[in-house]
Amino acid sequence: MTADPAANPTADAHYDHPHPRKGFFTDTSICIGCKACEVACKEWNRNPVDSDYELLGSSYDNTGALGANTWRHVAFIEQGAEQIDRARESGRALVDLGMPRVGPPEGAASSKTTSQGTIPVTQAAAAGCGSGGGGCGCGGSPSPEDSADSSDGQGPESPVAASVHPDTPDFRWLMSSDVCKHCTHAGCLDVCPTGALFRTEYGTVVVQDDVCNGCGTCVAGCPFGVIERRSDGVFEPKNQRDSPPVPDTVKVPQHGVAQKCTLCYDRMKNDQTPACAQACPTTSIKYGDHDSMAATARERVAQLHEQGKTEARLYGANPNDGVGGTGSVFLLLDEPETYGLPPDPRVPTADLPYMFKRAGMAVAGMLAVGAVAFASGGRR
Amino acid sequence: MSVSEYDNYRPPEEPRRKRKGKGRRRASGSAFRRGGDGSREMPMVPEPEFTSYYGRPIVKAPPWETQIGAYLFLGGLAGGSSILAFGAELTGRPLLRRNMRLSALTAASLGTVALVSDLGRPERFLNMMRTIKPTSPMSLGSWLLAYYASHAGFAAAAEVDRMTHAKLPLGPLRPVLRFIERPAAAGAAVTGAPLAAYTAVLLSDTAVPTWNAMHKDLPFVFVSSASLAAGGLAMLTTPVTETKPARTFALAGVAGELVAMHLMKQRMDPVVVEPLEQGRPGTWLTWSERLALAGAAGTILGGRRRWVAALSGTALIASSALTRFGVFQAGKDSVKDPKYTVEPQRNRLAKRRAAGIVDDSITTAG
Amino acid sequence: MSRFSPLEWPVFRQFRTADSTGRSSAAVSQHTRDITSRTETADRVVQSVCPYCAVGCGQKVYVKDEKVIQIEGDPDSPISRGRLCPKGSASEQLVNSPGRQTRVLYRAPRATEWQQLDLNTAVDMVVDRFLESRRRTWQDTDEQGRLLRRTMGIAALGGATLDNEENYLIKKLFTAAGAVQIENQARI
Amino acid sequence: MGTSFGRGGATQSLQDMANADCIVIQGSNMAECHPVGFQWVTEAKARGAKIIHVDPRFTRTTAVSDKHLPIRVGSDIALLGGLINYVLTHDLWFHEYVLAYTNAATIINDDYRDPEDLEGLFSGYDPDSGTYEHTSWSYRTAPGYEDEGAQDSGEDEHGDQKSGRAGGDEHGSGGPPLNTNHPDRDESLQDPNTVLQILKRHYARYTPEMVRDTCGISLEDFDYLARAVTENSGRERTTCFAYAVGWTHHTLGAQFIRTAAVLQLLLGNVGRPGGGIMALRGHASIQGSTDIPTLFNLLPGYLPMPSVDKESFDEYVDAIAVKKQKGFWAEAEAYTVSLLKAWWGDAAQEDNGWAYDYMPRLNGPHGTYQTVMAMLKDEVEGYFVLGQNPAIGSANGRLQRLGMSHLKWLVVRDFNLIESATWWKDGPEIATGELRTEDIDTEVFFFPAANHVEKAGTFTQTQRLLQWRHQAVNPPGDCQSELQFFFELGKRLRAKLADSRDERDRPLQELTWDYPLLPEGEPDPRAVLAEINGRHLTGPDKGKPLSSYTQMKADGSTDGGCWIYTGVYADGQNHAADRKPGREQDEIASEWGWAWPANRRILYNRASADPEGKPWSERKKLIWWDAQHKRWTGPDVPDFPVDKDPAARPDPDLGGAAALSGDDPFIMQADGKGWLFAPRGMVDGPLPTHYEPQESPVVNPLYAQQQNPARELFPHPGNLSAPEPGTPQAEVYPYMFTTYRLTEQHTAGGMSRWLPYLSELQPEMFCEVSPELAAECGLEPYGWATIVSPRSAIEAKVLVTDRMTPLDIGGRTVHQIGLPYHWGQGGDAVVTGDAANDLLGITLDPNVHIQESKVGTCDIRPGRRPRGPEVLELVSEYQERAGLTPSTSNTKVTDPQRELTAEQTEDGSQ
Repeated sequence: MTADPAANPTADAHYDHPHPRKGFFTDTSICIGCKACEVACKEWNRNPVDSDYELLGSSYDNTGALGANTWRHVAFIEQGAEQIDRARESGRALVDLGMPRVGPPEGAASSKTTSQGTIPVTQAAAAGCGSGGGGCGCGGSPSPEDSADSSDGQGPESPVAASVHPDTPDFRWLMSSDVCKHCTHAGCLDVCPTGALFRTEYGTVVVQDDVCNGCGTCVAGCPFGVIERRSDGVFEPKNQRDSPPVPDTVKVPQHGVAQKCTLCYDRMKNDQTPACAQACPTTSIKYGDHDSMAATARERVAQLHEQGKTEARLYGANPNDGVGGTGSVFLLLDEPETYGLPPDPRVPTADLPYMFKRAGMAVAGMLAVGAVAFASGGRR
Repeated sequence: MSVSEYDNYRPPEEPRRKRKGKGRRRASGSAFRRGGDGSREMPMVPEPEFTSYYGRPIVKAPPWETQIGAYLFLGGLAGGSSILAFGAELTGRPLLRRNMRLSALTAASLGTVALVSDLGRPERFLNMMRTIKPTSPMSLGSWLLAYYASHAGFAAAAEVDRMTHAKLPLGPLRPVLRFIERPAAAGAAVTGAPLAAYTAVLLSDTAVPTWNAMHKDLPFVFVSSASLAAGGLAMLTTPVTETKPARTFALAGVAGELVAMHLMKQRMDPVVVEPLEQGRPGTWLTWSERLALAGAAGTILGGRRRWVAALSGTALIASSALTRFGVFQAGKDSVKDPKYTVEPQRNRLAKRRAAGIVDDSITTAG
Repeated sequence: MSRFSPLEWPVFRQFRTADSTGRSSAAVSQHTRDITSRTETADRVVQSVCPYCAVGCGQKVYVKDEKVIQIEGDPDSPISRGRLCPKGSASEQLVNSPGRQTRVLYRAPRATEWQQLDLNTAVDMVVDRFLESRRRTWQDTDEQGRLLRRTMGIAALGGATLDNEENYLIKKLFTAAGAVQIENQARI
Repeated sequence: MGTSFGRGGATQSLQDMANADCIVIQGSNMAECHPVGFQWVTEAKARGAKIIHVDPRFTRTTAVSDKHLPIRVGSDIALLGGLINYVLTHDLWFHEYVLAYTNAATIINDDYRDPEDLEGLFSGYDPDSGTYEHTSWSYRTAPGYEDEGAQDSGEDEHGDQKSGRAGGDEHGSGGPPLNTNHPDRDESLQDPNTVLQILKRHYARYTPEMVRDTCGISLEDFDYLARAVTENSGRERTTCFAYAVGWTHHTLGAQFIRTAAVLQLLLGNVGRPGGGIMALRGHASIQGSTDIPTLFNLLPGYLPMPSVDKESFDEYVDAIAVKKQKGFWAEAEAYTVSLLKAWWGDAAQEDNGWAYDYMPRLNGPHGTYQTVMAMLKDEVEGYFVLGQNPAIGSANGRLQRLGMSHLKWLVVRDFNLIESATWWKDGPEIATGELRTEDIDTEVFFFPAANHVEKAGTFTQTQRLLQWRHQAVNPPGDCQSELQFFFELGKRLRAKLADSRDERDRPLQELTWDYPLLPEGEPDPRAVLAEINGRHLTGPDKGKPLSSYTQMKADGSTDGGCWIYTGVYADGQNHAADRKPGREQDEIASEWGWAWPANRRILYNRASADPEGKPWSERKKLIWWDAQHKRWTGPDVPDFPVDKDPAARPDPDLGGAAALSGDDPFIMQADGKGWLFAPRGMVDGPLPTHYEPQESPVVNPLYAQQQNPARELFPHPGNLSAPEPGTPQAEVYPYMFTTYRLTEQHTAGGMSRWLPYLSELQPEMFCEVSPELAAECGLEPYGWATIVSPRSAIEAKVLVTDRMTPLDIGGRTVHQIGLPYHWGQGGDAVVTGDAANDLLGITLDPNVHIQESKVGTCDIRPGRRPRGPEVLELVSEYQERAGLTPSTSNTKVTDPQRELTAEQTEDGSQ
């Protein structure tokens, strides 16, 4: 594991002009589940259709999971009241863990005004609204427009009490667009024997489909189950009958090769925004330099905590987690596994030296046994 | 499922579109599409204690078919055979040496063919030699296999030349072959052991829950399994007079495997051990244990009688194969249920939190 | 494969460059270095508007060798700011869709299958039927003798997916021909 | 909208929704149907606005909204009426705004009767024709002007039945004519006949409790909504309402929108940034296809199609607008002459009434559903279907397909072989045996069409914006644009009739039909747009385009295809193709595309300033009176005569724009005011009143009159309706269903079910039911269910979800089923399924003739539907059990004891 823990893994990659690391920030609190990202990604990369045209039995998600042909996947989770409370509880537990707050020092009264500049952060809110894991009594500081100034006799006499959570307390519908994480320590990249997977000058991880021989090790190497070998890569978007042949500009078979999101490496080289980030109507998918994405993420989660939504948490923004932090940072509203994400992923390469040591001992043991067997066997 | 009497009008519900390529099963567990295999469990209400996304897998099993399982076995067999071959050469057991060298080469070449055929793009198998990546067990393994196969090849070539009484049109090469025979055999023997062990690292260095959890002890299991396989093969093919060391080698292998397998299961997170004990892998592994014991017993008691040795040799070979396939399939099964991915990670996270390390979780509040 | 060009073999490059573990620049193939986005190599780009809903998202249409190769959001549009919904993003497939018809088809009375027809004869046949139906169902005046001057035998449906200019010509032609039963999706 | 404000388009641009402090999305599923437009709602939310979604279902819009109010389908007026009542009783209406800018203080004449007094009917209801005669609703004339007033209204009464009837939906751009120019007003609002007092009495019974029992909305939720809306209105803050077909697809559709208009006027939100009513149109150019209408009752620019009783040009023009009424609509004559000059050029002269006699006449509604009924009676021979899929998209799909089987010839122009082109081969009726392919005589022509990148032209978006599309590639194969097809059709028709002496062919012979051709043979759309914009025909700048509709003259010296679009080609430049990037402009972005009228982006923006011309507040500043330069200024084009002093009070008899006083922001209305009370323009009542939909399991809690008495009915064996609630047979169809769209598919599927990338996202027809209903009927999650309605039966997979909420309506639990309507049975699409619209009946809103496709009653049962003829048996078995006959629920007036009406069958026994 020679890559240094610095956020930008391209540092050791000897690129003549390394760029700042690019990445996503997916804010699932404003995702409207429209799947524009799925279609834009498929349309740009000309990925084949990945479905048997049947309802999968998972609310509005008929795509299933990320795979060789689906590099963006929108998850839909319908939750009732107790799941919401459980999520708020686990979110609050995270806050109470006294996570080292990356950014403004814990103690200082951080009256940082968020980019929107409309929500001043009071000291109480900055320290996490429920100290000591107690119920979030204050129900989140009343967001400014609740205690609206009852202007010129228009509003009723008493300013309206801050309803605890303006959100519907009894039901919510989580939507989140999942994508390759482009990890700092990428399991797939490490185990790839042919060098098909490589770290680009933007710090992203891309498969070279002209090199990959489809050995499939990377599929097992990814702790998030993102990459997959395309088993039937016949490209033309399948149609029910033997439809007229697809115009030749779109027929690119990528049979038998590992495939995953390239963070639109081709677009990125021409300073274009990746197809999914450009298409996303509510910019739930934000694209930019990784550091600014992480900063926006922290700002956003702080803002949500002030609104009493303690279930908000970041996923992948911590540089010293099991994969060294990810290129795509997520803001989730529940435990990662609810979205089908691993709760504590760890790049397998982290234990590789130990594995080689154990294997070495085994090899020595085998040779020793062989030698002993022959030494003692001399008699008969 | 539905109770209306018009149901019998349901047109035959063949899937809407036949999928070209290798049948309907897709590596990424298309079982979940049918709502499990037949059992109509309600995806609406996941089990209370741990949530998952409609029961769908979180990580993906590698798209490896049975050929890779076979390669695991053949690689170990080849490695073990080279060691026995070199030992036989040193201690003057010509028959054992010849059989072992030939079997080492056949096993290695069969293994290579199996590997290449499992590739998505077999025609690009040479790309394995593109880089030497210390972080990739398969990259190092490919180089190791290349080195081993060439050396085992030279040793075996010499053997074949000797068997055909120098009729082969080698001409000037013959002295060269004679000269390099011994170092080649030595090289094959030395790299034989790593060839058996590296496949264990290949499996463990993945995110597949069961394989990853085995990474402490799997090398010992595979090495022992290789030894007993090679010993078994020796007993099967070579007259009893020369196979004394092979028998001890095999017995050591059996002992090693039993101990290692037991220790491994102890050290793994109990949840992740389940795939090893359920379904097909479960039966295979229990049978591999029985055959190993039977083989060992046969070796100890009737080791000197030819047919008993041959019989126990086959038992040992079968046991080694079953171990490899059992471990291989257990890993692939452990991916299907997200429980095996989530719960061990939850336990690991909780342990770290309990130990006061709070800054290394992927989920953060700030 | 770059293996054969001598010094370009990634293993050598691993030792020559800082990327000793072969996980980034050393492993890059020439093909990957030449990758560029197809919108850069397009012949021309045209500003258009999405045909699906009424938000009116701006679209950029990239064309190469007289074929549409990419349709994406137009960042200049103050309404959509370069964003699109799933349908808008699928516009390129709407244009190049394999299911799209490009030939005139005709079904004779009582026939069970389509047959191909060339465009010219088809339009002539429609013109004849139009005039014939118009003559047969013409109404000059109503029962109280007030001027009607119309035909109730010809009707038209459709227009909300068409351009204003097309709607204008249709309304103008049908009204002059006396056909008043013209409707479109604004009604359903 | 047209009746209340004077124009029938959305009042704001989508970007302006970001300025709203509270957004109520009702009758729309904006995040799914207008996702990219929804970014501005997300922007508003980021700035702290409160988003409230009122919808029977919890949809993807609700997922990112602050509050969800589950409502019973079809009871929107009860909720909005409740809000009006809340605003009036708590005295939260915006006093200065309402007094100055609306007709709140106007006095209505004495013989007006309210439904409160007449058990659900307004005065002036004629039971025989089932329509209202609206003289009893008109303003009382101010003292001293009685004579002038009486003469006017008298002449107007003659034969007004048609103008009253057809007057409903013609107010896209120009309010209806008034009977007097000097309405009597009582600024102190004490007179019981002032509009505000009538409003208070009318909505007195719309209490929160009534809302709870009618809509199923709890008191706390109602209180939350009421507080949110009222606190975010007034000087400093504005609330915006957004609606779509969730409101228009009802028998009370137009009245739903009217209620919202009344509420927004009372709260003073109209014409101000972040306020108004956002009409979210469905298709790319629905607004365009009503501005330049391929509609039976309109000419371009919302001029009414001549009806049979307007025998001369002068009669026609007088019916549109009285010369002396205020506002720009008074110039209707200039607009009509310019249109006729554009169509018939020199043949249109003063002497022949500007070729008015070339125009065909209407003698009643000839909408698409009347046409289908005519088809079933073999009265229609030819049918053009242009980019529409009626077999799936229109209500009562079965009647649509059966109707088409009666045609002699059918022309379908589309990209793919949609179900409307292949029903004769693989439609549901072939499967059930009702039609046999060999017996169908219809000749079908399928012409492949060019799509949006293969032809140039303009779309008019939901915010009245014309955007030009450039042509990227030439259409492949035989594909043609409609422009080229119809130009060619017209050329050949004219060639065939060139030497005809017959009088009926003169209009075609003398039509101006020569447009310059592009190299590929297509007429140049720019020339057509220039004709729409209009030109000077005489005088110094002959041939030069007009730059504003004020330049149109009634003396035949100008021509113009559509007066509201005049200005798109101002000074010869195609402003629809203006493409100044949004980044380089202010938020109004007036140099991107061109918005009618006169590139105004926020309509009635004069109301964003107080009567003296000062902005109501710094935060909501838009247009203000610049005293030194004596002009109205601001980022947007003022929707007001630019140089009219706010204090100006000219004599109303001057007529036209000159008569507008300084505080009349609604320049298209006959009195320049926003109409809380609509004396004209609505055929089913001056004030919105709650009636139950055509099919409802619930008795109308307010009045004995169950449904809208003026709704248009189509009694036909194929169009039966469910029994009246309260009768035992009503339990045969106990559940309500509503239809809607999904983001991934497009309306009837013509442009989405042929695309694998979209079909893969939503592959199968499904219905959404609540767990309680699933338990009650034994439905299996993701299993199959059959849904039976009085018209037909379809099957769908079942999505059991908490997003559907059973509602407690007056002690009875009402279950609602959600049905997306994108799928259809046909042989050519990537994904097929049953069409939800087959379940729908045809009952129309009287004002705009739109069918009620958002609500109906049905039964649901597990398992797939029977195949072949058995499905007809299932449907007829249900119909017998419910005792349905063509007259069930099809009598307009429900309650017999009306002193006005003659004989009626006794109550409820239908």
